[in-house]
Amino acid sequence: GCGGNNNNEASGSDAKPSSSAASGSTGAKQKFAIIFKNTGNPYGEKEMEGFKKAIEESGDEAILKAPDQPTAEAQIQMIEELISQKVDSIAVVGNDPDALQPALKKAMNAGIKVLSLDSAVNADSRMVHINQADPERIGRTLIQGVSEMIGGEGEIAILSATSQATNQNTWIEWMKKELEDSKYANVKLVKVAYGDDLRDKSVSETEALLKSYPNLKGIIAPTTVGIAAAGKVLTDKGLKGKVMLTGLGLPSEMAEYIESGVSPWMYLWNPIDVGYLAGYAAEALVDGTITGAIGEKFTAGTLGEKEIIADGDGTQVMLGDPFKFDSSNIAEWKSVY
Amino acid sequence: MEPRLLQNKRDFSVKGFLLQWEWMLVVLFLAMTVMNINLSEYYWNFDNLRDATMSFLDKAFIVLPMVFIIIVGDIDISVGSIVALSSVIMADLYNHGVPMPIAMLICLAVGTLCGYINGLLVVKFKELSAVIVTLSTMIIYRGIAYILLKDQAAGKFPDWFNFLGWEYVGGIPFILIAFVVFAILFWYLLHKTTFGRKVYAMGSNLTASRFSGIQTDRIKIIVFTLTGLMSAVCALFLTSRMGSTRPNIANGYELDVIAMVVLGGISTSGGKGRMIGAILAIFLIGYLRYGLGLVNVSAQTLLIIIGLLLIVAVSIPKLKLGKKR
Amino acid sequence: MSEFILELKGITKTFPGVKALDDVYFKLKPGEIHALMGENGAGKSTFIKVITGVHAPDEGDMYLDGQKVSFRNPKDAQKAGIAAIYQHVTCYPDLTVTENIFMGHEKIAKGTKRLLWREMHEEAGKLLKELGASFSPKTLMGALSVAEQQIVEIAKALSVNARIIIMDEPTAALTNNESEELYRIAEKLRDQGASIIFISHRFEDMYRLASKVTVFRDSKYIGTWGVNEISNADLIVAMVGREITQLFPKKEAQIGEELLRVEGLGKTGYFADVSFTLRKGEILGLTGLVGAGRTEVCQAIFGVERPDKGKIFYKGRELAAKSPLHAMKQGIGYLPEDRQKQGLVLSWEIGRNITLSSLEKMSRRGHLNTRKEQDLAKRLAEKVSVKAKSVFDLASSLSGGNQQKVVFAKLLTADLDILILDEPTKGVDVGAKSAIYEIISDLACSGYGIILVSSEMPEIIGMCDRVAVMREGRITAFMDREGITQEAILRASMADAAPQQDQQRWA
Amino acid sequence: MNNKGGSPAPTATNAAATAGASGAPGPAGRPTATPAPAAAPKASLSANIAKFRELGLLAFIVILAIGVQLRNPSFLTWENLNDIATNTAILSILAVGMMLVIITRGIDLSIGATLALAGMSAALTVKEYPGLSPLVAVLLGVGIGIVCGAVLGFLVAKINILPIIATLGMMNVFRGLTYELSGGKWVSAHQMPDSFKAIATGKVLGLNNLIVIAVVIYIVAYYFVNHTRTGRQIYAVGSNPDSAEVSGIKSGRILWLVYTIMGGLAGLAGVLWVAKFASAQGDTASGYELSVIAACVLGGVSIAGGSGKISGIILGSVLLGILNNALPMINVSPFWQNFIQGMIILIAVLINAVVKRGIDRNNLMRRRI
Ligand SMILES: Nc1ncnc2c1ncn2[C@@H]1O[C@H](COP(=O)(O)OP(=O)(O)OP(=O)(O)O)[C@@H](O)[C@H]1O
Ligand SMILES: Nc1ncnc2c1ncn2[C@@H]1O[C@H](COP(=O)(O)OP(=O)(O)OP(=O)(O)O)[C@@H](O)[C@H]1O
Ligand SMILES: [Mg+2]
Ligand SMILES: [Mg+2]
Repeated sequence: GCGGNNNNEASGSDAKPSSSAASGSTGAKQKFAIIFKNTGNPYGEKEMEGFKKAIEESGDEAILKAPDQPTAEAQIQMIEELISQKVDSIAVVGNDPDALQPALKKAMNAGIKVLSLDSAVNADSRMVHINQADPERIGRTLIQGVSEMIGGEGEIAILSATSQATNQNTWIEWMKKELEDSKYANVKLVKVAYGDDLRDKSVSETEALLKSYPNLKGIIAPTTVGIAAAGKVLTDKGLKGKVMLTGLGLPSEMAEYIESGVSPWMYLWNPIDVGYLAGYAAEALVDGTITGAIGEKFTAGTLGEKEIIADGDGTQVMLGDPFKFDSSNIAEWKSVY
Repeated sequence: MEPRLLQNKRDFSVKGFLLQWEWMLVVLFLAMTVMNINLSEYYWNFDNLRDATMSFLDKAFIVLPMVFIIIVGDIDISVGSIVALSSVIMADLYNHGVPMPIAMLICLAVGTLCGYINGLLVVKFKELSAVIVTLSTMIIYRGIAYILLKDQAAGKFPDWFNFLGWEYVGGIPFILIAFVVFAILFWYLLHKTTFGRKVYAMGSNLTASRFSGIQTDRIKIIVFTLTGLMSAVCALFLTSRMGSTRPNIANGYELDVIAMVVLGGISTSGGKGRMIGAILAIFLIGYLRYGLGLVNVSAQTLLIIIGLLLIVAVSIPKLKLGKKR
Repeated sequence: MSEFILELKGITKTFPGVKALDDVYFKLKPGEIHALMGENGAGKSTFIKVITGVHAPDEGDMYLDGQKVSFRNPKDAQKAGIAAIYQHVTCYPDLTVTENIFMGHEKIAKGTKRLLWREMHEEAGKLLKELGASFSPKTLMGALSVAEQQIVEIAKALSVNARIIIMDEPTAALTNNESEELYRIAEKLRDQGASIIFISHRFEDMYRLASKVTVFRDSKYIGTWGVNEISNADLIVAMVGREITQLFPKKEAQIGEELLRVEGLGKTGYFADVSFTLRKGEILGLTGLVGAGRTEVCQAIFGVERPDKGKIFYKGRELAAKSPLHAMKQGIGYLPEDRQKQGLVLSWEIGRNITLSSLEKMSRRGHLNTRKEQDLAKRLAEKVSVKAKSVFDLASSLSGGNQQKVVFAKLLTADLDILILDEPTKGVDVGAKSAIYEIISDLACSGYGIILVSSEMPEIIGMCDRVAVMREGRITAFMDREGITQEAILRASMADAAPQQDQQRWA
Repeated sequence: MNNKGGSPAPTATNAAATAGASGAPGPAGRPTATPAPAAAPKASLSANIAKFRELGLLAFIVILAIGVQLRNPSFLTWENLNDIATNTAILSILAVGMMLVIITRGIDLSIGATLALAGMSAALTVKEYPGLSPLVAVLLGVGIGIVCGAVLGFLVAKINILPIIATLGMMNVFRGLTYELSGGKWVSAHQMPDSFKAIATGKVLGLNNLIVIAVVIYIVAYYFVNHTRTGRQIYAVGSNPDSAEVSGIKSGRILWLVYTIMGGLAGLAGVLWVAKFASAQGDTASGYELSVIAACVLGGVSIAGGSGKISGIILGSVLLGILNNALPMINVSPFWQNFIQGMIILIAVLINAVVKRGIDRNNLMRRRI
């Protein structure tokens, strides 16, 4: 069996001097870790910021980690490090839904509460998932949005992240489902392109879309790098108003193009809130308030009471609907995240 | 002409012995250990040290044959892609009903084949350097992995497959035992056999080796093939640790592997270096990362530290031995 | 103004473990050609490098025109008007001949600092023409043969208009008529007032050119004589420290059955229609001008390159060596012409070099027995009298001649019947030369068949039982021992003898 | 072998001086004539091969372009060609520096990181001081690149660390510094003044600034490597470092210079990149060094050092640029793109090698024996 549980005597004593603000059930600060996909990503920074806020509101210690490359291998290594440190909980934004399973199971066997947020790991490797928004709602809303922008008819294309990205792929599935509705009879999805979340590749792909489909009316880019790169191309080529752009993106990256009208509006949730909710869910798991079972409830600080609901084989907590950013509110958000 | 007698003994100089690269790695290793013990109370703990090896030893399997390739004066930057391709094919076959043991054998075969192709291209097209050849096969092999698996992950392996990456034999991680066995084999091959001697000769002077009756082409092909095989071994362990696979696994492994080889004192211009150095480097980097990870040093700081370590370690001996005209 | 343009006093230079120069003196007058001689490893090349600032001496002073100088790097020496041709060709294979010649002193436009390519090509062409070279200055250096590269090196030294020109074995890779061009030029330079230091193992060179000769032995200064004041025998004694009675110890070997028969061998662009036989105990000379294709023929037999046409019969069986290993297993050995690039791993110990081609013999199922290896290496190194402290010395620390002995020792590890020796004495001193000739003779007596490739007439005449002369890829003449004369060989190697035009072949 | 029938041979007295133990000073016989007039078959031979190398690549590019054009008629349009050129400009600028580095037998794996660091610094600066002239931002980026390059040059030239190790190590350091500098944040389009973004969108004579900058760099580089002493010394150092030492070339300085130029170009590329995409991230251009090396290698720059031509790397960059542009345009499945790209690179270099062999052979056939 796994050897993670052999040294229990160390877990109670905390060698570092605990601060005066110490609270929590054991009297010592408990340790809550979050692992994001990779470092240097402002979206992730905001999520970790929200997580840290929630943990510190409870008087505990937050450990923020992110590997330099967005790989599952690196996250496994970090999980091992956290198990060695005997943290109380690990929240992870998975780079792969399945690949972390053995490592996360080892953590759970060692008594660590495990949850995922934003990008889910599979149901077996977590106790609960914090979902930023319902994938179905996201997919359907994006199609509704683009359809409205192009007046209900014309060719559209999707510019995604990598062909492997789980979140994006789920959303794209739902987009396709929504398109089956007869009211989109005149809306035609001509291509799903992948920009790999690289600026240069996203730009080439956008340019190729524009040239291969001269009648293209709209682009949906459900990823920050993609939507910003597409915004840049449309701006530079003077296609504002001719090709519509929407999708999911950070307000700060997209402010320029929303203010200029290249993208009339787009959606996103608040990553700070995602992290914040995950922080409270982790606290609740460690406290024993919840176990991750359907129907349990906990109070998530300023977000109020949240309930655990079903999600396929597993369970999840839903943050809410994606937020719509347009020229009326972008100025206020662009400096926040 | 009367025969002049030659001395039988090698000149032994204490200074020369102590100035060996490997000692420097040992010193660095000790310094790193002391530092880590001071940094984190969790570091000096048998279970932790033992489990840490499980997460950094997968690449180490590729370091072993890469030592040969670099001593021969070539380089292989396609290893990460070979890991991905062999792992993806194994998972794909298993998901299509091929029994796992057979899928694993095929994984090894695929890696071996990829390595063989690299070797063949390098040998048949001498006007191209190994960098170019493996740069293109790097893209191609991973490309095939993408074609096979598209955006899917493949996995749900039988439970016993976990054994490779996660289980212990007599309290020692299986991966560590496997690594030690391979390390001894490769050490022996490099330092105690004619094959190893020929590899050094080729790295020092390829033409002279050929004129001395060494089948240089054959040896190059063998060395590349071995690297492919060991990449597949890495694929087995890595896939076991991840429990599933995707076309993008082991991305960037080539640079990590080469960094370890080079830190181990193996010169990229060929002909110089020892296996023990590379092995020390594996553990040095592995435990350094782990120790700093225990105190949650940020990824960017870790990058800087590892980068500087590489530079500083390589500079120290150069600074000491000023060149004499 | 001093009587001497260059004077060195008490120069000492130590390398780790080797005292390469020990209290050495040297004086050079303006307009003098001064030969510097000595056995392999006597320190000649090192001495040159001290003069040109490549090495810094540990002790001793250097005076130029009576002024004490010390060069920190080769550039300083160049500025002071000293040009050198180093023993081991130091060229840029990827650059053109012109660039090689003008590297370091390019012609540049006054204002813009632009390189004046046309002028440089023209001048390089002129220099090459003067040296009798037939390649264009725009050729890439790497495409030239060693001999041609040597000519470029000479052109390079000429192009700087130096007051002191140092030539370290410039003729080692040259044939007689190329050497002759060099003599002519050296004399012209001398007449124009330049001083020349000339290192060579060929007495011919010294007698032909020099007025003074300085001898080093075992890193020490032995003496300086006028060339006409010292007898040949005394000079050899000065160099070797003992008398050498016979330079060509040709022994009569029992000539036995046929070992090798080559029929109509051809390789596109290199050689064609090469046929000869070699018998047990026989020494077959293969001579000709540079680029005649001798090396290519030898390498084709040894399996380095595949011939396109023709057959090779070894002891009556047809044999097409697939690789050097294959050839060696059959019993054919080859001593390459470029010992540094093809013969040795310079960064290795002597011992490992010697055993490199016969590792299988010292191993069981791949496991190398290092004791056995060292014993064999030591025995063979002693047999060919390598001058070193132990078999653990690095090959790179040996002088040219001693390196050649190590390559020779390598050949002796294997069980061979046929030895192909490609310029075995190139750049080897008299002492070592005679030792090598002795080895060759002994090997012939013990039943080896030997192909001796050489450009040196005396060597060919003194050693061979039969001679084949090659010109432009074809064998133009065979001579038996009785019929070998310099004139005959020269006639057969020169182009104008036979009317080639008619039988022009597209091999 | 080049003796034309008429050239008179030296008389036999040339070799009259006998040598060896019995040798005595012989009479000096002068050759009656210089043999063989300098003919130039070898020069034209090797020159032709070198030229053909580029022609082969050019032919490959043309065939590829025609193939793509048949699949998608909008490929060979002015707009698309302009896009290709714009998108390839940064790559080709970097290729110039990389070529110089490779010629000296080095390699620079750190350029992606240098590019990111310089780009991020420039972006942060214009974010703080939006009024700043874009020229200052460019200079800042170039300056930072030069510093990075100079550090590398120091490690390689003065401390003698192998380039692959020095740049591998510093790649990590530069990348880490970029993250530290930005605190994990990006600089977004709305934080950059229009004047800054105009660096990459502005036009001169109808051509995008990036193209113009690349062309200027190519002209300067061509002059530098072919017509200046320092430029040729770069080749000399790469071709044979030992001889370079002996002929008094300060190889250390040349190496230092080469890495500094590479750094400066990477810095420039960083600013251009950030301006072009209107966003600066910590992981900008991560792994881009491989594309740049591929461009050089495709263009015939020899990893063994000493050789490489400006015309070659232009073609190499163009080939990569076309691939990046064309594969999405001919509707290749994204899953096949990697494979096809790798195959085309491999086939291009293999064909090049085979063609060169054929030419070599052909030339041998024509030699008279
Ligand atoms: N760089 C070096 N390091 C160590 N030893 C050296 C070095 N260069 C030369 N030597 C040693 O110095 C001695 C003199 O060598 P040098 O090359 O000057 O001899 P030489 O007279 O030119 O011989 P040859 O005629 O064979 O060229 C030799 O014993 C040689 O091994
Ligand atoms: N590096 C090279 N590239 C192209 N051709 C070459 C090269 N070296 C030699 N050749 C040509 O090959 C032919 C045979 O050369 P080879 O070196 O075999 O002659 P050789 O008689 O052995 O001369 P040497 O006296 O220099 O040893 C000549 O025509 C020569 O010009
Ligand atoms: Mg010498
Ligand atoms: Mg030859």
